[in-house]
Amino acid sequence: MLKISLDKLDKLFEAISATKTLYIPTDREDGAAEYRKYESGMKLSSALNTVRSAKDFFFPQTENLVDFKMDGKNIEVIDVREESEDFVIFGVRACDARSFTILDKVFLAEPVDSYYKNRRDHGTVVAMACTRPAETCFCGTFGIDAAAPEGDAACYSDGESLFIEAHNEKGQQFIDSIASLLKDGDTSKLEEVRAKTREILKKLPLAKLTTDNFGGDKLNEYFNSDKWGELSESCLGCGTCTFVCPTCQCYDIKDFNTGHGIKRFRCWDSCMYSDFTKMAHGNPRLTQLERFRQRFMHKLVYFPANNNGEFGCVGCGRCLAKCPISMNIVKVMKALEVK
Amino acid sequence: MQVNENKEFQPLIVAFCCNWCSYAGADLAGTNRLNYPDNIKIIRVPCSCRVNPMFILRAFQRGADGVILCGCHPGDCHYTSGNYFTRRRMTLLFSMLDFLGIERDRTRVEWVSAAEGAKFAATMNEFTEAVKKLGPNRRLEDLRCRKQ
Amino acid sequence: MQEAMINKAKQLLADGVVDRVIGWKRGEFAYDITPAVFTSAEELDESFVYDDFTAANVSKYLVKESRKDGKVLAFLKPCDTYSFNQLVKEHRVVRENVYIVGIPGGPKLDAEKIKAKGITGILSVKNENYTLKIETVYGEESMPFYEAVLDKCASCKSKKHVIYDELMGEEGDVLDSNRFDMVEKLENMTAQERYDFWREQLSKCIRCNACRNVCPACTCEKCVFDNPDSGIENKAPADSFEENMFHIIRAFHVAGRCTDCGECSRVCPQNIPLHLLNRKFIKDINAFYGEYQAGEDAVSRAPLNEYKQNDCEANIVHERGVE
Amino acid sequence: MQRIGVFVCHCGTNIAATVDVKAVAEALGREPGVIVSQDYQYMCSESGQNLVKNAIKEHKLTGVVVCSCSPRMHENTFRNAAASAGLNPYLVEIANIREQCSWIHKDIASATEKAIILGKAAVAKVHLNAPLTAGESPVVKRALVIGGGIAGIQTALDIAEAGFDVDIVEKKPTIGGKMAQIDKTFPTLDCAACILTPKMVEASQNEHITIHSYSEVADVKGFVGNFTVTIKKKARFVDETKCTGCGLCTEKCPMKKVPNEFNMGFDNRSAIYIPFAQAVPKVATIDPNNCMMMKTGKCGVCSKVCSAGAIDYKQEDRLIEQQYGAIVVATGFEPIKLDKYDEFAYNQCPDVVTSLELERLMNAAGPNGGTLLRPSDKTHPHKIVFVQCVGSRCDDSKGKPYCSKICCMYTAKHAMLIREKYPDTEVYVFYIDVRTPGKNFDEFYRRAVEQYNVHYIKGMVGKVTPRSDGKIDVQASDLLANEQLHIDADMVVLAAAIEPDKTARPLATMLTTQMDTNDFFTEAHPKLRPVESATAGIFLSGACQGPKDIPETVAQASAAAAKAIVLLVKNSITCNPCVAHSDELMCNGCSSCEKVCPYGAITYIDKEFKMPDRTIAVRRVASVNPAVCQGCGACTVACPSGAMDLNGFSNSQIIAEVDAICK
Amino acid sequence: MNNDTLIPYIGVVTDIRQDTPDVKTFRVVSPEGGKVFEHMPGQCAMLSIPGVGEAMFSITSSPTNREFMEFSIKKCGCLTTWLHAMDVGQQITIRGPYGNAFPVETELKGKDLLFIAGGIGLAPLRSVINYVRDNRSNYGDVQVIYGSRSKDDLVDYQEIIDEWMNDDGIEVNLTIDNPQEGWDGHVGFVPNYVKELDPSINKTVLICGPPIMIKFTLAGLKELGFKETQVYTTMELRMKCGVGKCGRCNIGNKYVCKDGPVFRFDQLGELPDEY
Repeated sequence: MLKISLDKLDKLFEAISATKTLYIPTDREDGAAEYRKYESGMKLSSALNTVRSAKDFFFPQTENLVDFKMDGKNIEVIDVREESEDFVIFGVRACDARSFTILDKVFLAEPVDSYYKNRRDHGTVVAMACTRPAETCFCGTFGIDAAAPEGDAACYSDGESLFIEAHNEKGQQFIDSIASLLKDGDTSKLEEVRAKTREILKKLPLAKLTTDNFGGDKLNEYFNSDKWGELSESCLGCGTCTFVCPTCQCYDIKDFNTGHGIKRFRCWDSCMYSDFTKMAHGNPRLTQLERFRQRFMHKLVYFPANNNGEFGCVGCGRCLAKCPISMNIVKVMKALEVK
Repeated sequence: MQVNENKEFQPLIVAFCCNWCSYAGADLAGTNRLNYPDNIKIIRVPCSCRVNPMFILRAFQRGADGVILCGCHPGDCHYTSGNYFTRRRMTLLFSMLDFLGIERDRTRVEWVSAAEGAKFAATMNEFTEAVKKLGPNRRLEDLRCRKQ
Repeated sequence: MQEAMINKAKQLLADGVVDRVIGWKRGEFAYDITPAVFTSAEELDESFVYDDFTAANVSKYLVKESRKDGKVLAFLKPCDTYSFNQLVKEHRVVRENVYIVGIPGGPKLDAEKIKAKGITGILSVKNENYTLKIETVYGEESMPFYEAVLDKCASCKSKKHVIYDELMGEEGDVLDSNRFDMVEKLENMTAQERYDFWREQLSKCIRCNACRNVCPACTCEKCVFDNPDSGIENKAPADSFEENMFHIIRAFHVAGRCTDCGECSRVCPQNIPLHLLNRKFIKDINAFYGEYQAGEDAVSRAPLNEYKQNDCEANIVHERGVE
Repeated sequence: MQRIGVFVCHCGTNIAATVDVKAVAEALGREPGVIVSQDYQYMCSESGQNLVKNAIKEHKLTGVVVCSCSPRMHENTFRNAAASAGLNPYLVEIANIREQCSWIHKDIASATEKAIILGKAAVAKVHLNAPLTAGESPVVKRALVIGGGIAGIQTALDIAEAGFDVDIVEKKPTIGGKMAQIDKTFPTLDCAACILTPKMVEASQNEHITIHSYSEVADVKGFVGNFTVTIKKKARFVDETKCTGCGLCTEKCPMKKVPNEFNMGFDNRSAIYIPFAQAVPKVATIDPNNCMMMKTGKCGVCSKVCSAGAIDYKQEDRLIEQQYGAIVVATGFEPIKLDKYDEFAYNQCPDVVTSLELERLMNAAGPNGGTLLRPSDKTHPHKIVFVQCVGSRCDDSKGKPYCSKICCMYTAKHAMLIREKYPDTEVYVFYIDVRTPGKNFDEFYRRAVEQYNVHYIKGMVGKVTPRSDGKIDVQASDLLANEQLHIDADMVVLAAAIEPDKTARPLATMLTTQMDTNDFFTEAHPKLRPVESATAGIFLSGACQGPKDIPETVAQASAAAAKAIVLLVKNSITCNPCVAHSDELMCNGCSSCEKVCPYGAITYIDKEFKMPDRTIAVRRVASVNPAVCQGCGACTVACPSGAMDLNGFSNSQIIAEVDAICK
Repeated sequence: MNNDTLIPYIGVVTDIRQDTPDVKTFRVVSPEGGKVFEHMPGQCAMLSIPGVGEAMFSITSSPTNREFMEFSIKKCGCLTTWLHAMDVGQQITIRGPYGNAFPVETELKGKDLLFIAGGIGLAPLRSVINYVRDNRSNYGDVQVIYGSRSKDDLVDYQEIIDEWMNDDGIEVNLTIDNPQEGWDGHVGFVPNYVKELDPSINKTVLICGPPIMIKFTLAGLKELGFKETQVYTTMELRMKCGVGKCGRCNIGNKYVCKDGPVFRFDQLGELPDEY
């Protein structure tokens, strides 16, 4: 496999950012990691993962869809879409790398979402294998190998060098673009590291969590479960879980009057919000129980029902870490599960 | 935005005036032909206490460069106590804006009675100058609203 | 303490004094504790927990719980009693439907602070003489207890319970806290520095509304930010809405009502020090209108709902501090 | 979507000279929802109003914006026009492009641009206007007159004559006010007491009039048609109902060294006293600060001599509460204190007196029985210097910026009376201008100069210095002759400026009426509504509104009475519909709004609600009494949830205006 | 870049018809003339006034109409109030068509059809009825049962009496809730009227109206011997973004924007009761 010494990461980043916009996870002042546009001197975060997921790159929290100009009785529609610039997201963890395939199933299905596709076409995902998974990780539950992430290309560290391999043509192009910095390397130590990582993954507290008892066929069984009341009673109805989630993709479309035109924008919505399903005629989900249920039913039942059994969760553990009241999909799965 | 011959920065200033004192004061300034800059755009409210901090933030969001709130002199409120509440609310709001690093001269409270047409005009002249010195409001504006 | 509380709860349930108990429920890990309602001794035995991580302020749940039939037992820490008292003052809870047992408070721990030390894969956390022994999948780690204390507890304002039906343990005092230190530090910066500080902080906001939804002062039937008729409804972080409107208005809405419980900063997934905004208001109110602690009692007038004829003028802001 | 009509007024050239009204009409015509946009010479004229009315009918308008003068001027005109065309009057908004645009700007381009923006704000607002219906509130058929001087008396008499009950509250033990202290009146030189006292008696005998003398207004609540006033009846330690006014007590009272206020302290009265012979009510009052019984508990003479048993040393201040439909303020004036005028030696020399003091010195009921004597040595003065404008027309902080209006005339009167009675006395009058606009005024002044040879000298007195020989050295300049003068005067009379009574300001606060910077009450309109305050139901009578002579005061008093009567004849009045209202579904019941309401218009009710989560809950919600609410909006900001909003000035309306201005 | 369905077209309102006191029918064409896009009966379009709102409405004109589209819209919210106040010549934005259609070319072909509508519920069915009228030979008997609160609340009353009732192949049964002067037709609620009329159970039913009407009519139909597999309805009120991606229109695992809005009652029966 091709590799580059870890102490030459700066050079690598400089080389990538010379031709494309590069985003890397970096540590903020408060210690948390977030993706930032690479600038010289920026250091790759040592944290396991970023607070916000990488979905923003393809499905930003808010984006302008179209502009309108109003003049008397006339309306002018202004297409504000622009071809996205090429960019590279470096250091995406296995869970987030998988999340893109889940988002693809929604946004690239007919009718294709051109806003999403535009960015997806121009973005290269360079994933990074995990070596120190946390107690909140449960990507394995969804068949993800944290030591072998997906993405257009993937990187692995053996503590000394960073190994890079392509998964597809886009990944190969990426590697070609930095080929001068890379050389062939011996992967024996890397394999050791990966084996060790996999050992740790097995020892994680959530390692035994499975999706065996979930799926599209469990619709009525789980929908009508009597556990929802207890599970949702302390839910604050905030959007933290949905906003840090790499696979939550619900959105709302709104108009903003700038005073000299209308901007129609799309923004993330959260099924936890009381106005999520509100319509002129009423709201079919009036209680937090129903809203709470929607989120987990969506990930564990509805999504697999429509997507050949694939679940709408990647086990990144963000909601476990960030929920203000520590309610999360793991607790829900354990409470709900009927074997 | 206004275009002046010498292209001097022309701030947009929203003035909230209470119906009983300051709006009447502004009318008196008009009746007496006391000039003040056309940067000032007055919104009539029944009492200064009707002015919600969110109106002020909204004005800044929409590109106002200064907001001034005028009411009856303390003790003279048509509704007895409205301006006393205004005073507390605005003191705290302005202090908070200052805390957030917003230029403190962009906001002001001034007490102008119905008889003080001259004070109204003078205040508006002075405030406009103060805001002009600060330049455009960049810290509280919503970029989407910026005029192309 | 946990044992005593469980016993107290069981006894009050058995005696028919209360019908439900609101407390905290054990999670998957040492730290992921969820507020929960317990209705039986079995449930209490099974999962009731009170330890170094039970930081959540349960008083806001009483807005809803106290309106249900029957009486609910609430275990309130000193800081929680301030929140509850404020809710009583604003008629948001039905006082007679709540049986309050005052319990000793923190300092409580912040799992994020442990993780920030690079400690990961946490399996258990034990406090041994104010040293945390942390068992992880990568081996055992340790760190001083006080380095993992929640910010809100590190600047605790009071160990006193301002409202309760019954008290467990010793009554504490109002503390001479250092809680305004950071506000003061910011006040002494230049306007540009303050602006840069807050831009950096507030631009992290993802408008998840956790701060609002956890806040015991934010109990509006419908929040202005969710109400299309309010004129300032907004859902997503759009341009600088959070920096310029949301957090300012939110802080203003709780000004004079905020009990400084610190929940907003605790739950913020982006670690924005939101409590500083509230504390700024508290500090200003103290300076301009006399010392006032929201929640201290259930009768006094909120500073923004009263006035004195000789209050300072708003231009005091222009005249003091650093430009 | 609304169907809005825009009407741009030229106001002759008042607007059209600085604002391109056609451009304004055209620009506003392109605003969303605007169906018709027109300009017209005088929109407030009948044909202008017809233009509006016809457009409302023809285009089925749902909103009207008039770009014209201040809404304080013609808002009602256009609202009424809209109403007569079948459009709810509250669907009319005014853009003030005269007072706040054309009159203050010179540049046509920028004034036009501003006018367009103001118009857009009004259009944006009217989009959100809701039709409002004014409620009705009953009128209490009783009036309160605050102040018992000639103004108050005249107002009370007129209101009583119309058949309504009216109460006079007078802070002194007797009504009569300043006029009672005046000797003669100009320009007729008839005796003031002779024309005033019959009116005082008439007031006391009128069955519709109740006089609360020695009383003050302690609190005012409520609103037009329904004020609740608390009157503090100060303890006079004499039972008014028993006292016959025989005066025996005042004769027997051992404490006789109290300076007599009525005679400006030139003589003394007893501790129990009746201010003057014709006082109304003619009832004795004990001055507790000087009464031996009150101070030491030893005396009790008055009680012993009073055959009516009217003395009550234990009497306490009493609060009475009364409902009124209308309130007339007639608090009058007082001369300013001259402490700051050391140059006139007022405090140093007893022979330097004010004009009001001179009235008493010359009055038959005065200290010297009508003989003018110097206060210092009771000798006859042979040379008297009058100084005009003492504290009037001042540009410094010592005095008042305004002209006190009456001084020129009363000084001419004084000069004339002195010359008439004491032809050997030389009289000098130093003046800046002599102002004599009024019927027979200038003739009167000319008589003083020509017939009575009063020395009128244009110029100011620089310094007044009492000399050891009893004479007073007056240094002055004669501006016409351009020379410095020294006059050895026996007396100097200062025409002190007059200012509103000191009780007026706290009263204005209670009444929620406005005052100007000089503490004169501000009328609702300086020309068209001169006797009404801006606060509905509060009327202004006499010098509390500005300096006035007696005939003007009486004229205004009757005018105020007429306005009050217009209110009192109605059984109910239409309430202002721009009141607060609470959206019960959003209300938290937190009581914030109630705390800031100055009128106590907000109460709380427990009400059952179907909650959004399908449950039924009993919630405490705010409820606004629209008859009591005055629409200030304090509650709307105190309300954290935005449940409380204000009709006519709703959150969304104001935000729409902000947005329109800022776009 | 390809056209995105979220970017709307411009439509011009060329005719506004006041159907009932609170329902107006708007005729919409593209600025160049002609229809903005083609559709099938039962499909919907997202209409919007930028800055006011965006909402989904069923297209009430038949695809066989080659010149324009029509929308019958009841005044109930912010956007509809705006639409009701506008004048002819106003431009609006329009995107679509969205959702599935009534299976007029497949399952319904050759069948006897029974249309049951209440109030504004006629709007989505009108498209189908006129489509069927224009392709009359493809279908068997056609019966329409339509009821409303009063005569004045019958949408498209003029078209019903002028065209449908004069059409030999259609049986039209009208009813109003309460007796009214000038009405000599049937009086009574739709569910009862359906039972009274006792339609042949061979018919395929298309029903649309207020939820309460649907509930009782469905029960009545079952009593008469109809099966759930014979009854279709439309749930366009639950549609949100129109493209099945925003995640808010689902009933269980079905997305109304994509899998609906037309459902057969047996399909709805499998879904959780969340609508």
